[in-house]
Formats: sequence, C-alpha cells, structure tokens
Amino acid sequence: MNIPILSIITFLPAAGSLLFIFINRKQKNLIRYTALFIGIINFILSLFLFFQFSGQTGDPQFVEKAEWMGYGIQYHIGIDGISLLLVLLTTFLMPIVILSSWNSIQEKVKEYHIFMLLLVTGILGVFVSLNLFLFYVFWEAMLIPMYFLIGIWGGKRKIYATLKFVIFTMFGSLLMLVAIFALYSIFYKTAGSYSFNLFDYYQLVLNPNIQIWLFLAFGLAFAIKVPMFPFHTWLPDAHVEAPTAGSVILAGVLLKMGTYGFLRFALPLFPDAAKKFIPYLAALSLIGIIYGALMALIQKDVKSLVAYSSVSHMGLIMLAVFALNLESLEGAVYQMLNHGLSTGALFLCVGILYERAHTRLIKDYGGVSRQMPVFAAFFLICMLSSVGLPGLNGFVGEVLCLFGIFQSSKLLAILGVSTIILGAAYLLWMYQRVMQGPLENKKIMTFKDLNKREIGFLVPIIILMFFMGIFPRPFLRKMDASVHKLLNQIHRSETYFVDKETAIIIPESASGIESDSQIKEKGIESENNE
Amino acid sequence: MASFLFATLSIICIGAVMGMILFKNQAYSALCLILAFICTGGLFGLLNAPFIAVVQIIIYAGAIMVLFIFVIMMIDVRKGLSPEKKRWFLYPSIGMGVIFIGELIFIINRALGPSQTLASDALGSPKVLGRMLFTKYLYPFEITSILIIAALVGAIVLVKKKDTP
Amino acid sequence: MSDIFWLIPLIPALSTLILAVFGDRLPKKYISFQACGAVFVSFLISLYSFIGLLNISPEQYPVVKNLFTWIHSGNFQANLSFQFDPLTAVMTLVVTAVGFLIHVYSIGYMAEDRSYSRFFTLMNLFTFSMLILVMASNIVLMFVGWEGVGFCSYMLIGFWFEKHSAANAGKKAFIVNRIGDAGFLIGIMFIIVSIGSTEFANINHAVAGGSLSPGLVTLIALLLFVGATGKSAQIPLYVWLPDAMEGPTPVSALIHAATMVTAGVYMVARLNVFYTMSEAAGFIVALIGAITAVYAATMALTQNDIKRVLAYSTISQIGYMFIGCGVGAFAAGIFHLYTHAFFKSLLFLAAGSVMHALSGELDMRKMGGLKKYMPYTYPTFLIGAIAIAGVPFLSGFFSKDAILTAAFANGQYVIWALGLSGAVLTAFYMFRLIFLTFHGKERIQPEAKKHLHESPSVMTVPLSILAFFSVVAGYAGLPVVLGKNVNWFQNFLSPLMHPGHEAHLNLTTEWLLIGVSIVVALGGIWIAYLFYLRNPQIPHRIAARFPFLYKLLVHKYYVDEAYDTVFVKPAIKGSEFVYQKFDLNVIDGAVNKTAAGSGWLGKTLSYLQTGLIKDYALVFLLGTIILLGLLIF
Amino acid sequence: MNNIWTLLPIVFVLTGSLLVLLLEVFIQRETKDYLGFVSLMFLVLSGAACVTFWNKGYSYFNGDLFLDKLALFLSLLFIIGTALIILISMKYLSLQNTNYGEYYSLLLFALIGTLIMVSSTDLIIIFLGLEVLSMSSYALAGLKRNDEKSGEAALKYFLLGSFASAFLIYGIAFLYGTSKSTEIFSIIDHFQAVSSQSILVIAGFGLLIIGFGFKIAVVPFHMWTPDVYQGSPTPITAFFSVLPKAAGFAVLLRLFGPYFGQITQSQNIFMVLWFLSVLTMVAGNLLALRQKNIKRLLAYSSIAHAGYLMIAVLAKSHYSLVFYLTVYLFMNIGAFSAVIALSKKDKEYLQLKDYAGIGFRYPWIGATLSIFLLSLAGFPPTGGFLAKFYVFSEAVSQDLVPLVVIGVLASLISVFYYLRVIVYMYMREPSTPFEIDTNNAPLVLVLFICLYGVIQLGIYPGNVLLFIKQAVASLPF
Amino acid sequence: MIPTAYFLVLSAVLFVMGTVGFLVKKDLITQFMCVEVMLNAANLAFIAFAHSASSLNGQIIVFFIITVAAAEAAVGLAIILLVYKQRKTVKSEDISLMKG
Repeated sequence: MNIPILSIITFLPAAGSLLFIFINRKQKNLIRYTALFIGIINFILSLFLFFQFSGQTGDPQFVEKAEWMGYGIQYHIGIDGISLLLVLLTTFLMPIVILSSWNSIQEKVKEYHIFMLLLVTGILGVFVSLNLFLFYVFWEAMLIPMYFLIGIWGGKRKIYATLKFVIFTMFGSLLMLVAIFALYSIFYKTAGSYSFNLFDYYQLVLNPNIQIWLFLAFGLAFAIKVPMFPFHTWLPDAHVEAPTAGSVILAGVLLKMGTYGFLRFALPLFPDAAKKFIPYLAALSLIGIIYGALMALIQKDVKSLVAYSSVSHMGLIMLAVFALNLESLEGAVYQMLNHGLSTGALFLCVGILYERAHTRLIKDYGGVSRQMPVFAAFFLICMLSSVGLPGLNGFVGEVLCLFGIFQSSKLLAILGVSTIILGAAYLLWMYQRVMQGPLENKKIMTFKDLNKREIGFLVPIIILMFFMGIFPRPFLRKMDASVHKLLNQIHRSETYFVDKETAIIIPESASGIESDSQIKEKGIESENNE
Repeated sequence: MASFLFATLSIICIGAVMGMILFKNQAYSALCLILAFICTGGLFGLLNAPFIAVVQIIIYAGAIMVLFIFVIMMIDVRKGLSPEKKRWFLYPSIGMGVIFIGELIFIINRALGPSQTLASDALGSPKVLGRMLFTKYLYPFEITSILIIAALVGAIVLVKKKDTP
Repeated sequence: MSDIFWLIPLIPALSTLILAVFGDRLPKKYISFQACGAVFVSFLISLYSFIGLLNISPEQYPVVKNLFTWIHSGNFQANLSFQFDPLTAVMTLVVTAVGFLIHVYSIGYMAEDRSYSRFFTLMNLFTFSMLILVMASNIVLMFVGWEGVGFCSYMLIGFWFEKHSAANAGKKAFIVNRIGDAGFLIGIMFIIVSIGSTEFANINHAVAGGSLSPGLVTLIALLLFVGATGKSAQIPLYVWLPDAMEGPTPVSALIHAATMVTAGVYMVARLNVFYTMSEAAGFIVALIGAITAVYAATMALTQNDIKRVLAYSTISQIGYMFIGCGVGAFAAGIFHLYTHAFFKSLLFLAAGSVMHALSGELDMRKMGGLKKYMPYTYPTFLIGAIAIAGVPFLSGFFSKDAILTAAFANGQYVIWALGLSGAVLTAFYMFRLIFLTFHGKERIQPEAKKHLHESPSVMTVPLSILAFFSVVAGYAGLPVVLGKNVNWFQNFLSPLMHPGHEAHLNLTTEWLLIGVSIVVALGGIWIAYLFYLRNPQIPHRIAARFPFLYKLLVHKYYVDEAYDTVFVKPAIKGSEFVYQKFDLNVIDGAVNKTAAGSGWLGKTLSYLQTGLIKDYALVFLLGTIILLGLLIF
Repeated sequence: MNNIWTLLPIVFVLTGSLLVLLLEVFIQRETKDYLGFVSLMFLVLSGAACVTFWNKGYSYFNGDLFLDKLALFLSLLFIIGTALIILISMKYLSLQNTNYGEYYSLLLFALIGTLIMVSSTDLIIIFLGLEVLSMSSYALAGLKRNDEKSGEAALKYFLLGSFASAFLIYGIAFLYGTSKSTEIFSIIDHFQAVSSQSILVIAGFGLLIIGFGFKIAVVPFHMWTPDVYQGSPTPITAFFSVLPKAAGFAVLLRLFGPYFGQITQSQNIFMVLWFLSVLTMVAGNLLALRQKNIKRLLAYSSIAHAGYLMIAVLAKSHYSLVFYLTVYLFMNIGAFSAVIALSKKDKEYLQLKDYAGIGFRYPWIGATLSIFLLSLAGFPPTGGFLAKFYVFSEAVSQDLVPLVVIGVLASLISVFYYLRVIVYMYMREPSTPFEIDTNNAPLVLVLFICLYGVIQLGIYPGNVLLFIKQAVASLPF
Repeated sequence: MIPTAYFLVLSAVLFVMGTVGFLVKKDLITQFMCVEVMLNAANLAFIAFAHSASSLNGQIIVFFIITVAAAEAAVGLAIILLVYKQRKTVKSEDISLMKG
C-alpha cells in the first residue's frame, strides 16, 4: 500500500474544513454541499477500507508509521477489525449528520461545518491511533469541536452542559494522561528505550500493584466516556442541550470511544488488575443497565429519555466487554455499532420533531403519527432497533452480548436480560405518548411529513439496520481474528481466578483462544511486518 | 572600646529605626532614618570598611534621604494622612516579626555560634576597593551604570511635566 | 420432497415489503389482491409441501433447508434455515388457511379504514413472522418469529392508535410479552451453553440422550414455559390478551385467537422432549394450563363485552392445550390448537360481523334479538359456539375430549376435574353470549339500529368456510375408542413426539369419560338457557346474593390493579424518587457541588486579595516564615 | 573563550535603547512608531548576534558574562518576546495616550536586565540584572500616567518588589557568608565541603526562592500579580507575564540544577518547592475561576503556569522547563495581543462581558484568542499541550506522581475559566456591540506569529526541541 | 573582639524591624524607608561576613547595593509622587482600586 489511505480518511475532514476559509459565509448551501461531499467521499474511501480489510488476521492493517517528535512519539496508525468497524460507523454517520442539520442550522453555518469536520477527524484519529501519544492527542482534541458544537448551537442550558461535558471528560482523561506517563516511564526503565507504541506496552509485564493504579486511571477516563453508572450525569445534559447532529455524533460515536478504550487499552494493558476489578465494574455496568432504564422511564424530555437509554445500553455493552469471551466481545463491538445507529437514528427522529415543534417535552406531543405517517414508520423502526427486535440490528448484538455474559456469569446475564423488558417499556411508552393517542396539540396539526432530505438521511440508516440484522456475518467476520487476538492479550498472564461471591467466572480456557506460543509467533510476525 | 562602640551604635541604630516606625510625621521618620544610617556607617567602620562607611553616609544619609525629604516636602502631609483604620493589623504583624526574628537568630546561632570572632585584617581602603571595582567587578559596575540610566529614565518619564505626549 | 417450502414465509415477506414501501399509493383493490394472494400462495405451497411430506418416510423428518449462516460467533451459531415436518405442516396449514380467510374477511371489514394499506402490510408481516416461528429449524430463528409476531400484535392492537386505550393495550401486550420473552431467552441461552447447538434436531437428540442433568432440563423447560405463558396468555402473564381486543376484529381473530397466542403451545410441542424428560415441568405446565382454563372461564362469565368474552375464552382454551402438552399428549394439544383455530376465528369474525352491523357496538347489553337481522352470521356463530362448547360431532368435542382423556389416563385427576369444570363454564358463557346477543329482547340503541345490516359477502363467505371447518376439522383425530387407527392426526405427529409414559385406558372408561363430557357440555348450555332466556332474573339474583364474588369476577379478580400497584406504580414512583433524590441530588449534585465548591474556594481566596499593599506584604511575610521554618527545622 | 564580542547582544540592545532616547528628544513627531522600528532593528541585530554565537561558547569579564547555549537560547527568546511586545505596543500607545518615546527605551532596558540575568552565574550580577529589569518594569507599569490604576500598579509593583529584593539580597548575604563568594558553583562546592554552616546555605536558598518566587509569582508571594497586571498598560502586562517570569525560572534552573544534581541533603528545599508548586497551581487556578476582568484572569493563569513550571524544576527536567517557557511566551503574548486588539481610542475592553459575541463579530480575533486560550489550557494539538506533556511526563518519570496528579487536576480547573472566556466569545449574545479599530497591521502580524508558534510547537516542535536540548546540555551537570 | 554573630543578629533585628515597619506603617514614604532599612540590614550582614572572612568582596557588593538603593529611591519616589498627583494621597490604605 503506497497510498496512505488511512491518513487520508482521518485527515480529509480536517483538511476539508480548511476549504471553508475560502468560502463566503453567505453561501450557506455551498458550504453544506461541500461538507456533504467531503463526508460522502470519506465514506466511500472507508468502504474501500472495509473491502480491502482482511479478516484473516488480528494484526493491525493499513499501518502507517513515521517518526514524529522522537522519544517514542511516532505517527503510527492502523486498524484492526474492531477499529475498522468504528471508523466505518463514523464515516457513515458523518454525511448523515450533515444532512440532518441542513435546515436546523441556519446561523453560523460555516463555523458549524468546520467544527463538525474537525470533530470527525478527532474521532477517527482516536480509532486509528496505535501510539498512545497520538491517541491522547486525538482524544483530547476532539473535545474542542464538540465543546463548540454544543456550546454555540445548543439549547437553553448549553453553556452549563458543554462545560460539564468538557470538564467531566477531561477529569478522567487527564488522570489517564498521568497513567500514560507512568507507562512510558516504566517502559523506559525496563526496556531502556522510549516508546509510546501500544504494542510495545502490550509486551510489558507489570507489577500487579502498579497495574491497579494504572488501570484505575485508564478505566476512569473510559468509564466517564462510556458513561458507566456513577459517571453518567454529563450525558443527559450534553445530549439534551446539544444540537441534533451533536447528539447523534455524541451518542453514535463518542460514547464508543469509551468502550473502545476499554477494549484497546485498559483491559489488554493491565489484564491482572482488570481481572481484579471486573466484578466491581460488572456490577456497575449492571446497575447502569437497570438504573439507566428506570431513569429513562420517567424522563419528561425526549432527548433526555434517549440519553438515559444510552446509559442503559452502554451498560449492557460494558457488561459484555467485562465478560471477556469471544461471543461477548464480538457482541459488544457489534452492539456498539448498533447503538451508534439506533440511538443516533432516534436522535435524528427527535431532531426532526424538534425542528417542527421546538419543544422536547413529551407532553407537548401526542398523535404525531396521524400527521406524519412516514415519519412514524421510520421512528418506529429506529425505536425497535433500539429495543432489539429480531430482524433488526439490535437483536444480533444484544443476543450475542447476553450470550457472552451468560457464559461468564449466569446471574449477571439473567439480571441483564431485564434490559429487553425495560428497554421495551420506556421506548414504547415514549412512542405512545409522542406518536400515538389523540391529536390534541393544535401545533401538531400543522406538521408536515418528512421531506426528501429527511427521508434521504433516514433511509440509509434504516437499510443498514435491516442489513445488519439479517446479514451480520460480514461484520462479525471482519472482527473475528482481532477479537481473538485481543482475548489472547487479555488472558496472556494465565492467572485466572474465580470470585465466588460475585459469580463472575473467568473461563479457564475461553474457547478459540490460541496457545501462548502461537501468540508469540504472531507477535514476532507482526514485528517483522512493521 | 570596640564592644562599647558596637553596643552604643547598635542601640542608637535600633532606637532610631524604632523612632522612624513610631513617628507619625514623615519628616521625623526621615530624620530618624538618617540617624540610623549614620550609625550603620559607624558599624561599617568597626568592621574594617571605612570607605563603605563613608559612602554609606554620603550617599544614603546625604543623597537618598535628601531625596526623601524633598518628596515629603512636596507632599501635603496632613492631607496625605487620614485617620487610622485596622488597628488589629498591628498585632499579627508584630507577632510575625517576632517569629521571623526568632528564625533568623536561630539560623545565625546554628551557623556561626557566639564563639566565632572577628579575625580580619583586610581593610576596605578606597584604593583596594577601587582596583577591585575596575577589575574583578567591572561587569557589575558597568551594569550599575545601566541600572542608573534606567532608573533615571523611569523616574523622569513618570514625573515629567508634559502630561500628554 | 422438494424443498421449496422455504418460500412459504418469504412470499408474505415480499408482499410486506412492497406494501410497506409503496403503501397508500397503491389502489385498494390491488392491495387486497396482493395481500390475500400472497397468503394464498403460501397456503398452496404449504399444501404442496404437506403432500410431499406424506410421501416420505418418518425417518426423513425433518426436512431442513438452510439458507445461510445468520449469526456465528464462537459457540453461538444460528442459521437462517427452515424445516418442514408434520408439526410444521399442521401449523403452516392452519396459519395460511385461517390467515387467508381472515385476510379476505378483512377486505370487507376494513374497507372504510383510512389506513387500509398499513393494515394489510402488518397482516402480511404477521403471517410472515408466524411462519418464521413455526418453520424455523433452530431456536434462535424461532425466537425471531416469536418476537416478530409480538411486534405485529403490538402494532395491530394499537392499530387505531388515536385511542388511548388502543395504544395502551398494544404497549401492554408488547411489554408483557417481553417479560415472557426474557425468560424464553434465558432458556435459550441455557440450551446453547449446555448443548452447544441451536438446531431443534440437535437439541432434541441431546436432551433425549440424557446429556443434561434432570435439574437443568426442568429449569430450561420452565424458563421456556415462561415465554409460553407470555405469548399464549397463561397465568400469570395473561393480562394483555383481554386488552388486546382493542385491535380490529380480524386481528383478534387471526392473532389473538387462531395463531400467535398458540405459539406457546407450538413451542412446547416442538421441544416436547424437555417436558417428557422432566415430569415436574410437565406437571407444572398442565397445572398452569388447567388453572388458567378454569380461571379465565370464570372471568368470561360476567363480561359484557362480546370480544372480551371471546378473549377470556381463548385464554381458557389455550389452557386446555397446555393441559394436553403437560400430560404428555402433545398431539392432543396440537389437535386442540388446530380445531380451536377454526372455531375461535369463526367466533371472532362472526362477532366482528355483529359489530360491523351495529356500527362498532360491543356491549352485549345493547344487543339481543339479532337473530332475525343476521341470517348468515347467526348460524355460523352458533356453529362456532357449539363447537367450542364441546357438543359431540363438532371439532371442539373431539379435541377437548382427547385432552381430558389423556389427563385422566395419566392419573392427573385434579387436572381432569379442573378441565371438566372449565368445560361447563365454557358451554355456559358461550351460550350466554349467544342468548344475550341473538335471542331475547332487542336492546339495540336506536342510533345503531338505523344502520343495522348483514355484512357483505366478502365477510360472510369466509365465515361460512370457517364454519364448515369448525364442523369437520375434528374428524382428523377421532378418539381411539372408535378404532385403533382412526386418530390420523396423532399418528401423523407421533414421529416427532418423544415417547413418554404411554397410558391406556380401557374402552369402558373412555366411553364413560366421553359421556361425562357430553353431559357437562349440554349441562352448561342448559344452565345458560335457564339463566338468560327462561328466567333472566336469576343472574341478577345470584349477583345480589354473592356481591363479593360478583364484584371479584366483574373486576377480573383485580389482577390488573394488583399488577399496577405491585409492579408498574412502584417502578415509576420509585424511579421518579430515585431520579429526583439520587440522580439529580446525589450524583449530579456531587458534580455540581464540586464545581461550586471550587468556585467558592476561589471566591474565598480572592478575599485575601484585598488590594492593600500591607496585606500583600503580610501574606508574603507569613509565607516567608513558614518557608524558612520548614527549611530549618 | 574570553572575547569582547560576547558583549554584542547586550550592547546592541543598549545602543538601541539609548538611540531611542536621543531620537525622542531630537525628532518630534506625532506618532512614535519609528522609535519602535528603530528598537526592532536593534533587536534584530542583537538576535542575529545570539544566533551567530551558537556553539561558540563566548564569555567575557572573566566569565562573569558567559554566553552558553542556554543563555543564547533564552536571550533569543527574550529578544523575540520583546520584539513582539514592541509590535503590539505601537498602535496601542497612540490609542491609549501613552505615547512616550521612553517607553521603547525602558522596554529595552528591561530586556537588558533579563539578558544579564540569564547569562551569568554570579548571584550579584543576577541581582543587578534583576534590578535593571525591575527599575524599568516599575516605570513601565506606571506609564499610563493619566490612569490611576496604572499608577497604583506601579506603586504596588515597586513597593512589594523592593521589599522582595531586600529578602533576595539578604539571602545572597547568607550565601556569601558561607562561601565568601556569590558565584553559584563555588557556593555549591563550599556547601559540600563545610556542612556545619549548611543551615545558612539552606536559609539563603530559602530567601532566594522567596526573592525569585516574587518575580515568577509563586503563591504566596504572588499577591501583587493580579493588581499589577490589571493596572499596567496591556503590552506591558504581556511583557510582565512572560519575560521576568522566564528569566526568574532561568535563574532557578541555574541555581537548583547543580543543587539538586549534587546534594542529597536538599530534601527540605525540595519539599518546600513541592509545596510551593502545589500551592501555586491550586490557588492560582482557583483564584482565576471567578475573575471578570480578562487581564486579572490571565494574571492568575500566569500564576498557575508558574506552578506547572515549578514541577519542571522539581523534576530536574531542564529541557521541558525551557520548552514550556518557549511555548508560554508565544501563547501568552498571543492572548494578550488579542486582548489588545479589542480596543479603540482611549478605551480598552477588558471585562469578560465585553467579550460576548466577539467570536462572530471579529472571527479572526476570536479564533486566535480561542486557540491561545486552549493552548494555555493544554489542549492538543497546541503547544500548550506539548509543553505540559513534557513537564508532566518528566515529572512522572522522576516519581513525582502525586504532584503530577495535583497538577493535572489543577489544570482541569483551569480548563473551566479558559473555556469560560470562549463561552463569552461564542456562546453569549453580545450585550452592547462595539466597534474596534481593526487597522493594526503589526498586531495582526504578532497574532499570526504567535499562532504559528503555538501550532508549530504543538504539532512539530522538531528543531526547536533539538536546540533546547542542546542548550540544556550545555549546563554543567 | 566582637563575634560576627553579634553583627549578624543586629542585622537580623534591623531587617525584621524594617519588615514589621513595612507592615504596620500607613504611609507609602515610610514604608519605602523601611525597605531602605532592610537593604541596610543586608549591607551590614555583607560587611560582617566580609570581615569575618577577610574578604573585600562583601564590601564591593555593599557598594552595589547602595547604588541599587539609590536607583530604587529615584524610581520609587517618582512613583509615589505620581500616585500622589493622581490620588492626592500617600496613605497606603487608600490605594486599593484593584482587588479580588
């Protein structure tokens, strides 16, 4: 590969945003079309990635590596099966969110699209980085455009929400930064050379006591991002106040950075500490599932309802991640995509409503279905995808997650299954109050059904929902080898333990896990390849 | 003799500084300060530093303090002083002063002890000092010239009459 | 046999897709034609496959058609694959045949509705899902159908979503179903983890081979049955079905009488090996079925809403099916499912015809004497009622009797007795319905009377066909007393049934049991006649005599209220409380307090910045003292 | 190598300064911009001299003036900083009625003070350099003569500054008392040889810390900072926030580098610096939280930055300290330039509420100011991030984890107030729209230089870092 | 002979008196005078150390310090005059336009 396709995909949006300097701010449509064009090009490029990607190996592909600042700071990117899918999700959602804000953003259009494109670059960068320095740069840099997106185009309490978002997130990530430094220093002390390379760190065998602290620091950053149970309070605020596109990106992709972080960093870097903490983390995830669902049940604001539903859904994903077996991890990754699609789509639907009524309170709606039958159908499908109805994408992820969890701990899975009941309860109730019932609000009678643009951005999502529900194989196949590799890394230390009280059982030999020697061989191969 | 001189000069010096602090009138304070400077000059003399003692008296007591007194005269003292507020402020200040002096004495005591006595015969004559000033200390000496120009320019630009440039 | 049976579900799916995409832009005629046509083609293929099935030996069952691997991850593999065997054949035939008739009926019934295309889209989608459910060759795909029908049921119950009650009922149905599904899903996971396969063939083989511990078998059986109680409206999850009557009547007939609600029975029969391997599980299934049968029947006694009576009756009849499955007579259970599909959908459609005639009136107290206005509806309704009441020579008699006989034969006398008492009640409330609706004084509202008319032939013809089947369907499975091989139905299904403990009764006992059944059915009818035609005062007097009992029945044992108080309200109130007190105050509060605390600290510190030189110097000196102190001590 | 050319950088600046004084007297013109350009010219010469002396190791006055690489790098940095200050001053002076020719002269004197400070290891020379810097600074602070706040700033700076100088010189006296010398290395050597008087050295060092702590605004010796920053003319504030601080740290670097490097009994000093660092970071950031005046806010922020820089001192990581100073120079001057840009005749807009909506009214000012603020807050990919990154990373490798944790948490607090400015600029509706004079080419140039500096140092510091590493490698430890 | 420590103690006393005077005095001019006292105390210390070490460096340093003091006096008094011109006060408590 001579063409640095991954870099192109990552930086194309940011480079594109520079184009806007030359566009007059009055030419709003030109700006929009340019952004859309960049988004679509990027998506097509990443499709190329998808088809070129080989699912045979768990090693990162499309690797680009270059010296940067020395002392281990390298420009080192690449994708494996897990990040591939998240990259794809991001680029897929990008044109959609640009379309979705076509009408709702009328002021400061230029700045809006600049920030949107910068945000996408930040997110893509997080998913492709293989160097911890680079990763952290993207991880933090991405906050800035999001901060502006919420803060400028947000709702009434936008300033509170956006500051809370940034500071809450930074709280975790700064501690993670300290932990990165510690890793860096430990690596230097053991290996005698400087490195921020993730794979170098994978080779480190750390003292369990140090691991605990490092894991806590990394885990906190990611737990806040996910967000796991006691750290979730930024999410409803940010979601509620963000503009539609912001909510979509936030729910669709940003939250995945947390789970991705656990998968890529926290768990494989510190397996021993991870195993020690998994019972507690699993408990928190479980609480998150139920708690988020119950909170969603009684929300009066549609967006905040969907936000809490995210807490619940992400809880399930985290529980699956902590189950640490093949099925659960594949389910978790798949569910990450699903959640990105379905929650993103729900926010889009809410945004469509908001554009018409300028209220997010559930009680102001009712009977919208009658006025907007096409929208009702789309909304329904998105909602069902979130509920996990078979045939749609949500089911595949949910059932794999639950099955994976079940293999590790029956108790947790049984409690976790409550998500399918509660999920149906809050979403259906919301749908009933918003879309069904008699048409009482005069304002709703003036609603127009979806226009071509709105159909245009919902249809791809809907099609993908069905596609992913019926043909999950291509996606699962791409990540299979990578998840295997990840599991090998996590289980490398062979120190399994059984915690009877919490009923978390780490399997003695999770199926399909390669032997140690195989890992070593692979590791050597990957060394040689680079 | 030396001890007597030391005791006298130091007592006068301390007393003068005390007076400077206690007098309400700035002019009296300035006069007290001049006294204190003269006493220190005397102490410098005790310490084999006659040249510095002279410089001290001429520059400090003669020049700098004259400057002070000029300024004091230019300022309407009665207008410049208004009734006392914040009397409580005195006590923590003095308290901290006591602690501070305790610390300093502790340091001096630990470092030198009372036994160490003066045993020097190096006399700071103008000739020796002058030679040093233009050899070993040439650079700082040059710097002082810059310092004085800077101070002059600063002082003038601040108080010169032309208000608007 | 050819394996084109995989097309059976796909044709309605295709039709659904077309209708969903083009919707109202298609002409109504075309919609009706396509929707009905798709189901009819499915029916024809089912018939063809059924005939094909008859021509192969039982050893070749089931015929499996694997389309592609659907989900595969580690130990979890589920294919998109269909199978065809006798049980599937029966189910597909019932679903497509009854479904087709109801589709046709709907053309007339829904003619005026503005969401015509939506209705048929959903009906086709339902048919598709139901066919997936019965044709799936693995339990995960079955779950897809299982949820799919639940979803269609939700959509169709809430079809007239502008009514709060309809929207509510739909939601309730879905959520209650989901509770069952959760249990079902856990059961599925146990199966996959312990057996390692999702295919029914492998599961049956593994369980029959005894590779699972008995405790696990019982656990899985019960978990699966939890799912069945949800879908098939058994105690304790039956509460959604009566409310489901908010949907259009064809929906009630198709989904909430003939097909979807019997999915639980189908599932238990499909996985019968669990219930034969575990006697405890079988007994619990039978017991729940029996209790539900009686319990639901008692509630049917006092209902005045014509569709609700039928709904409770459905619950009760499904209870019978579970009795059959629970006592090991799976064939009998399925047989009852099959006959019930005809006569219950007949009853619903006829009730729908009555409603249609009365401009949507459902309250029996505002009917009466309709016999003369509805020359087609009345006889078909009557046939259905007789069939369900268990009067000899109609289908219901044979199937119900088979179940009760099997229960008696297995020594489950209590269950038999419960079933029998349920039968009395069934006969009674069905004829109460008939008498109140078609006989006696006219109590029709004058407004409704103006439009009173018999339904169009597009509705009455399906009624007639269903009536015909209600009469003759039972002859596929005659009781053993009439000869060794007359029970064709049982023989047809037997290769699929795990050989349990076969119990045989002597002929005399069997005859005796049949006699008892007949007496019971006729007795029930007679009492109804006594109460509602001869002396209409009796019910009132009884009600006055036992006010508590009467109130209990009228309020359906207060179960809805109890669920509301015990589960729903605490969940909402509790969540509200937690949200206000914990989420906003404690968690969010901690975050905000931290921020406010920092701000306060900053503010407080800034009071030190008084702007006064001496204060600055004081702090300076303080710092110096502390610093020096730290250094030298 | 003893070489008279060593004097060149200082002499150029001095010549410039004196020439400006003369020109001011003899050429009367409405604007004094030409004086700025004359100063710039001499700064360029001086800078060029610094560049050519790289790798030469020139010294003069028996080594009292020693231009090692560190001195040259810092000198160059200070010259650039002063040049930037001069550029942003030009328009400002005529707008704000401060148009004295002596302004440039004093600025150059102040620069000379810093140059002296960084190019010597003799405490008395450093002290004299500091005084040159201070004298000019006191005058510069009060240069807005018709503004009471400016006078007050000068007064506070002067009184407290000379108060602190007294502590400093007293500390030098202690050090002299032990080693009979004011040369840093002989003090250290002597300290090792004679441990009985070590308490005097420790106390001396303590007093030095206090004296320089005042200049670099370390809590609790920081109290003057906000008032002086607020009252001084804004370009001078920019100057104060960067050069004296950087010079102070350079001295601390020279002072504690060998001290920490060679002496093991430095635990107490270390602990004291540790506490000072924590106090500075925490208090500085907390105090900034509620500020409504942008100059005050930046003042407290500069206090907080002193705290982070202290971490670098504690981590004995000289390159990260110097790199931080480099970045800090660009981002802070940049931020102040943007503040200056928002002014018109006789009026400066300094309250946060004035900033409401300017992000869209003046997009370039808004954007650049935002980037500087984000850099100050330490967001990647700006230089501010990389600077913090190096400092913290070095500190962690020296096992100063608790300090770093406190540091990152403190910088988290800082995020709040930096972002609050951005909140005003972009997320609040403007209350009273105002027009500013945008015709200010030198200032725009500075904005772009600083922007370039901040971004370049954030994304690819490459050679700059290399030079810095060479520079600190020239230190004899 | 008189021990060095005595001189040093005297210098410390003077220094602290200057410090305390700086704190407690109300008018700017006297406060500035107190700073002069502190510098003077430092001078004394230098001379004393120089004497005890038989080195003249201390005396030279004192010479520089006196220069610094003179320069400070010039600038300082100019500033005080400036403030007096602006505010008509030399009372340090009146000078707190900026705070917080």
